[in-house]
Amino acid sequence: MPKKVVVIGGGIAGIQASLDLADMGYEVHLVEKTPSIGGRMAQLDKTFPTNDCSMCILSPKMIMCAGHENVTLHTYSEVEEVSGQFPHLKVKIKEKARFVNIDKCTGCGDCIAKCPVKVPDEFEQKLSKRKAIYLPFPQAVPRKVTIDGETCRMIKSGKCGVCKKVCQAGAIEFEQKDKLIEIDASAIVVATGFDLMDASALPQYGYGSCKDVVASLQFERILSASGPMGGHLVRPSDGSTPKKLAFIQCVGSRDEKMHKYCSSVCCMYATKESILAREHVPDIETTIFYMDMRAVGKGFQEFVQRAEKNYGVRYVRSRPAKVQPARGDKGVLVTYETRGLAGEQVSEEFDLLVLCPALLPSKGSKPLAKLLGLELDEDDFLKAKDMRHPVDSTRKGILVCGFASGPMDIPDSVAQASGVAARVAELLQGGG
Amino acid sequence: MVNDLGKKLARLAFEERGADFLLVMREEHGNVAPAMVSKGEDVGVVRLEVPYQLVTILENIYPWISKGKIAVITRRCDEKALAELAKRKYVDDKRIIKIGLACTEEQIERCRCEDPVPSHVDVGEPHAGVKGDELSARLAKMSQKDRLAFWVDQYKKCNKCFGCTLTCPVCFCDDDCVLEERTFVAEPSIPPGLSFHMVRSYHMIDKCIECGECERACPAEIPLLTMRKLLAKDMKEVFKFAPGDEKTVSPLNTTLEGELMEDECNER
Amino acid sequence: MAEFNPTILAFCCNWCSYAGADLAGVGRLQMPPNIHVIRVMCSASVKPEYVLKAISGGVDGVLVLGCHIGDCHYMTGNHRTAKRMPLVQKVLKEVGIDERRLRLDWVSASEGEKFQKVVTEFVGEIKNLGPNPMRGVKW
Amino acid sequence: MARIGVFICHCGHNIAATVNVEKVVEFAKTLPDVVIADHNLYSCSEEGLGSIRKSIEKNKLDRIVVAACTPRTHEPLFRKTCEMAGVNKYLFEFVNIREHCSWIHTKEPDPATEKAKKLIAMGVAKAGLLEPQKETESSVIPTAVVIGGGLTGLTAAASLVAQGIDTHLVETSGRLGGILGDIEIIGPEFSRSKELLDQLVSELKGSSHAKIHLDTKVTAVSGFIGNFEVTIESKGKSEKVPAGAIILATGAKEFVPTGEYGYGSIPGVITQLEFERRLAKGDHPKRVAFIQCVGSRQPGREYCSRVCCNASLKNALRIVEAEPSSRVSIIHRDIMSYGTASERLYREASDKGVVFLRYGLERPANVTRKQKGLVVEVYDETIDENIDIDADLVVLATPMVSREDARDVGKLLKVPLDKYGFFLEAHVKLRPVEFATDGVFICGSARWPSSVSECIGQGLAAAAKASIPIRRGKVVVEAITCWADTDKCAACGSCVIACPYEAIEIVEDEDRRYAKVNEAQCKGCGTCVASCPNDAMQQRGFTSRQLSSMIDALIKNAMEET
Repeated sequence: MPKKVVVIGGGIAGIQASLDLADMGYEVHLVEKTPSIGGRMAQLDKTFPTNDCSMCILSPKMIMCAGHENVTLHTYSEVEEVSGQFPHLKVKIKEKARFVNIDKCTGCGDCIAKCPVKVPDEFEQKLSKRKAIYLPFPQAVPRKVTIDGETCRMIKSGKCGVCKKVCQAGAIEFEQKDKLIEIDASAIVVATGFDLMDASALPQYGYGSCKDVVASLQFERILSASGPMGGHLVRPSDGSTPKKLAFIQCVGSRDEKMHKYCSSVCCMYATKESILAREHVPDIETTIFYMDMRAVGKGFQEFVQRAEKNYGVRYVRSRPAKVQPARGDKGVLVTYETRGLAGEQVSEEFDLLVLCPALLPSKGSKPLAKLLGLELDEDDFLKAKDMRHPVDSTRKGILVCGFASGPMDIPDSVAQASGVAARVAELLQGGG
Repeated sequence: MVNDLGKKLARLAFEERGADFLLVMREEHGNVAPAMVSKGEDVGVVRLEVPYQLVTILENIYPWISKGKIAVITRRCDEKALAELAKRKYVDDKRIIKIGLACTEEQIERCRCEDPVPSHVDVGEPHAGVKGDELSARLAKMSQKDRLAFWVDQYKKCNKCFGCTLTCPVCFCDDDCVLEERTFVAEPSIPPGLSFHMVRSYHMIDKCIECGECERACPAEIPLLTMRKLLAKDMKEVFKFAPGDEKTVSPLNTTLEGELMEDECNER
Repeated sequence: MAEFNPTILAFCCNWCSYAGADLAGVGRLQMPPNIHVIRVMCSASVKPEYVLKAISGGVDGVLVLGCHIGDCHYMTGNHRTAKRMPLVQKVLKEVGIDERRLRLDWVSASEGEKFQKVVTEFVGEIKNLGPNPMRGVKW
Repeated sequence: MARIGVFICHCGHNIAATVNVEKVVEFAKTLPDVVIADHNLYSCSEEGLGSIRKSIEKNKLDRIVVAACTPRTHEPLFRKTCEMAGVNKYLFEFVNIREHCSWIHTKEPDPATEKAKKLIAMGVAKAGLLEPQKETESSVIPTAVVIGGGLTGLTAAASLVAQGIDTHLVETSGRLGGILGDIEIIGPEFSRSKELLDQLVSELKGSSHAKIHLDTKVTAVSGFIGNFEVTIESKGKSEKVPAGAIILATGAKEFVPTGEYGYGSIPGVITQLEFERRLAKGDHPKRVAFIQCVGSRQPGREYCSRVCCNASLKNALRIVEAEPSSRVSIIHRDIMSYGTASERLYREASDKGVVFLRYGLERPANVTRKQKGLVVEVYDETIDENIDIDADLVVLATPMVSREDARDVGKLLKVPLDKYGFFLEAHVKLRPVEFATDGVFICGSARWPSSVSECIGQGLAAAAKASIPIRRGKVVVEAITCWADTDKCAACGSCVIACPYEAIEIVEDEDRRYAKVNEAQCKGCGTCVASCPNDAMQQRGFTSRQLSSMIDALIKNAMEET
């Protein structure tokens, strides 16, 4: 009878931890709050510094994870309650009603085509709309649709039910209720990842007030071949192709008033997105406003140099003071200070501005920490037990990996995820 | 009895270059045939006017000669063939002693050979190579349609005797050639159809050293050498590669960056 | 006579191009129905012999699709493909078959549109070239 | 002769609305060796799978073709169904008529139907030639070898033994701890490295599973995942260690300046590591200037070594905290205090009066010796001015560089290095601690300069990866591997060069030479197959006969149609 491990969070860290634990022979229950695993990485177009296509390398892992004999996916689910102590933890998981029988659903999408309700698409960072019954993204795992009860007419008002009519598999079950299941777990892995800070918290940067100011993850979707713009780099205000592009780094991070820490990955993804922008629009001119260019990983410095030399990216060390609409509601005017004591204020116009906001521990992680009885560090990331145990939480038998434990890029998250698997094995072997 | 040429070769091979064996063409009862000798007095009446590819013989007998240095009469194309064989570890060039033979003008003509002079001439008068191949020029002028018509007519004459593969010095899987099977060769079996010839063309593209043996061996007189020359030209254009130099690796064995696929671990 | 309706063979690598083709399907991206996909693990496993056999058998065009250089699931597999196919084109050219009947291209798992574009272009090109002349040849 | 069953899926109307399934079924019945062709509304539904299973049993089918959606998601499902019905799962062939047909030709039902027919004809042709496969299994020696006794290697070894796995730790020097042994205090938490190292060493020494080899180096490695033989040599004595997995944790070393800023000529100009040793001895100079990026982020050594800024920040703080009146400056190009804790160090340092000056590659600082001590002249970009700094000590933060023995180790294990001599992982994003060669793993600063917690994390990660084959006790390889037909092989070696995984070698039999594939190493890419001039190389499930038969089927059906 294999020991059970509950992994919370179905992003790349959670997927990797699950795969390694499953390969080690543990029975893994992977809990993901959205309808599909994949997490943030699924939203990325390419990955730095190799510009590998993100989905190309992630999708096989997702499929492997779902298909693994030792992995049970609980998507669209959340951990409700945890009782007991290591190695006898009782984990209550709420499988939210998706009003679809996923054993019957074939993911054919007929229902989606017919659904009359359109709502902003979270996966596409609200740049486009999805239906009330939806597949979060084409490569979703499991490839099963979900009805979002908040917006579905039938659920809300009992009027509609088109999806049920068109579904030949008979998979639609409006009467479905949330389901509670309990798992006797020996250990728990937390990999809840990150959310972007809402940049409108800093009005001076014009997010929300200027149409042509987007957050970096939105820009990532704009660049993506499978994104809302069909892989065409256009700006929101008028759908025209931007010729002058700017990035502002450290929006709300490395900031005494907001978030003090450095999000670790923004310098690199901004550089990547500038390179990709050039590949979309050969004559685009990109400027990156930054504080320190933190290119500390393998091939990162070379990547930045390549951006500068071969892709005409201009790096300006300055923290812009303010952003306002340029002409009417099109384009933006960025005001920043030039270098040196005698540095004066200059204003420069750009067609499109990308903000790189602080990356925060995901919204869910604080309540989860409370529920699990875990300490947070002063930046609200899950605190590590001590120097010797960087992937142990402050509570025995509960491990942490990926961005939930602090800002880090994909390879560091993956390494930590595997590291967590080792720690679980040590603990369950009776080790300290 | 040993003729003067035989004596000269014997001296070169055994006395001056310390060979243990000498591979030559010699005359016996009115026939000229390859022979392998280990002593000067056995050399016999050597005849080199027969344009036979001794390297092909060498390739076949090499596995049976476990040690000793072998002297072989090498034309320029033999040298190249040896290089290609050495690359694939079929022969150990340290065990081969080359006795350079310059081709006659008439032989050069027949092969439309651009590069006929061996690195070191021991026998024969060196003659300059000839530029270009008349048929290639004619084909170049033809329309695509006529070119196809031409080759289809030629290939229709093929009766699949495999002379081209058997006499080829760099065609090394001759015991059991894939072209003898149906896998890539369309019905009907004789003539074997276009894929037969295109597949062989592809197999030869990074090996052929333009010796012309295939063409001479072809009873149907298909201008096989011309096709080889055309593709050799293409190979040069696309990858700046010409077979026959032991140092340069076939582009088919390298990555786009050009380094060997095996990376550093090729001390195998 | 009826409009020429080419028969086209496509080799797609399992990790990128086949996935890209799937994505095109999921996106309901419409394209001409002339393409017939054979799935291989890597574009580097496509033997030039397949291409030559198909063309001499009368197939009007062959498409070889792999991961972008750098994305290959097997590190440098697609480098090999990139080296082989140009030579196969030469073999075709020299016997008098238009080398454009073979096309090598890269399609990633997220490039459904690219797959559609490549297929549509290629079918168009083959239509312009007309039927494979080998169709008529009797041996 | 094969008995093929063809099952065509409507996928609701996803396929059926475009492709005339009934017609296709009738066509499929006419194909060679097909004994039954049938259709389901949803082949992947419980009842769909059930009917396929029944049909297999009833009609004694030995080859199964399903024409439906994409194998990338549904193949495992149908393969399982075949196995349940007693048919080897490799006798199943998938034909994609949804993503690759009905969905992309919605407006052309007739051509789509014709295309579906051809695709199925191709699938049936291949299916007829499919052969049952056994997934190759090889045993695994339940022992691991960890090369390198620094922090990372110790962590990996400690984890393995804690998991109950016999582990050999091989260290070339006479002491454990590596570079960390020279460092007293670890940032950003200011914990004592000795405590950390002592804890790790005691964990190891306390375990019956651990065997520590000091003053020992690896001289040879043979074999493959599960069955390595590692030859280690100590004081002339050599020993062969059989192992299932190998972890590489050989670390890196500090770059020793070649005269930069007067290093070696001007006393008082020292490296970070030399400074660490002084601090460890308890000497706390009052006026210290740190110069960052000495020998890194410059032509020839472009990379940022990741840890140096944090080291300087940590030591700067140690000085000002020991003596608030101390004057410390950090002369840098960018402060690389990524993440939370390091950025906190940066803030604290500035709050506590550490002066930060920014120089550019084109205008480096200059160090001279005056009677009152050292003077550093530096042009500060931020305020656009030249500044002179008096100092008792100038600390050069130099990058971590690869050890001189890295390339030899790489050759022994047949694993690649990057241009700087750091080891190259299998995939920079998703396989950070693995090599392309199965069973060999990489972690710590041998891969890339890493902080203490990163070293520990990676050491654990490598331990997890290494433990997996050992726990399973066997290595199973999906049967898409390649093999050489020894009768046809002419040993030309093209495949040996082509294989990205070093899985093929030319072996010598008494009278002949031929290629041999080590299936435990083969990943089934088939690169060798296409490189073989004589069709001797074959890939399971993708043999040249199978694929050629698909081409024949296409030609046959297409040419008849026109």
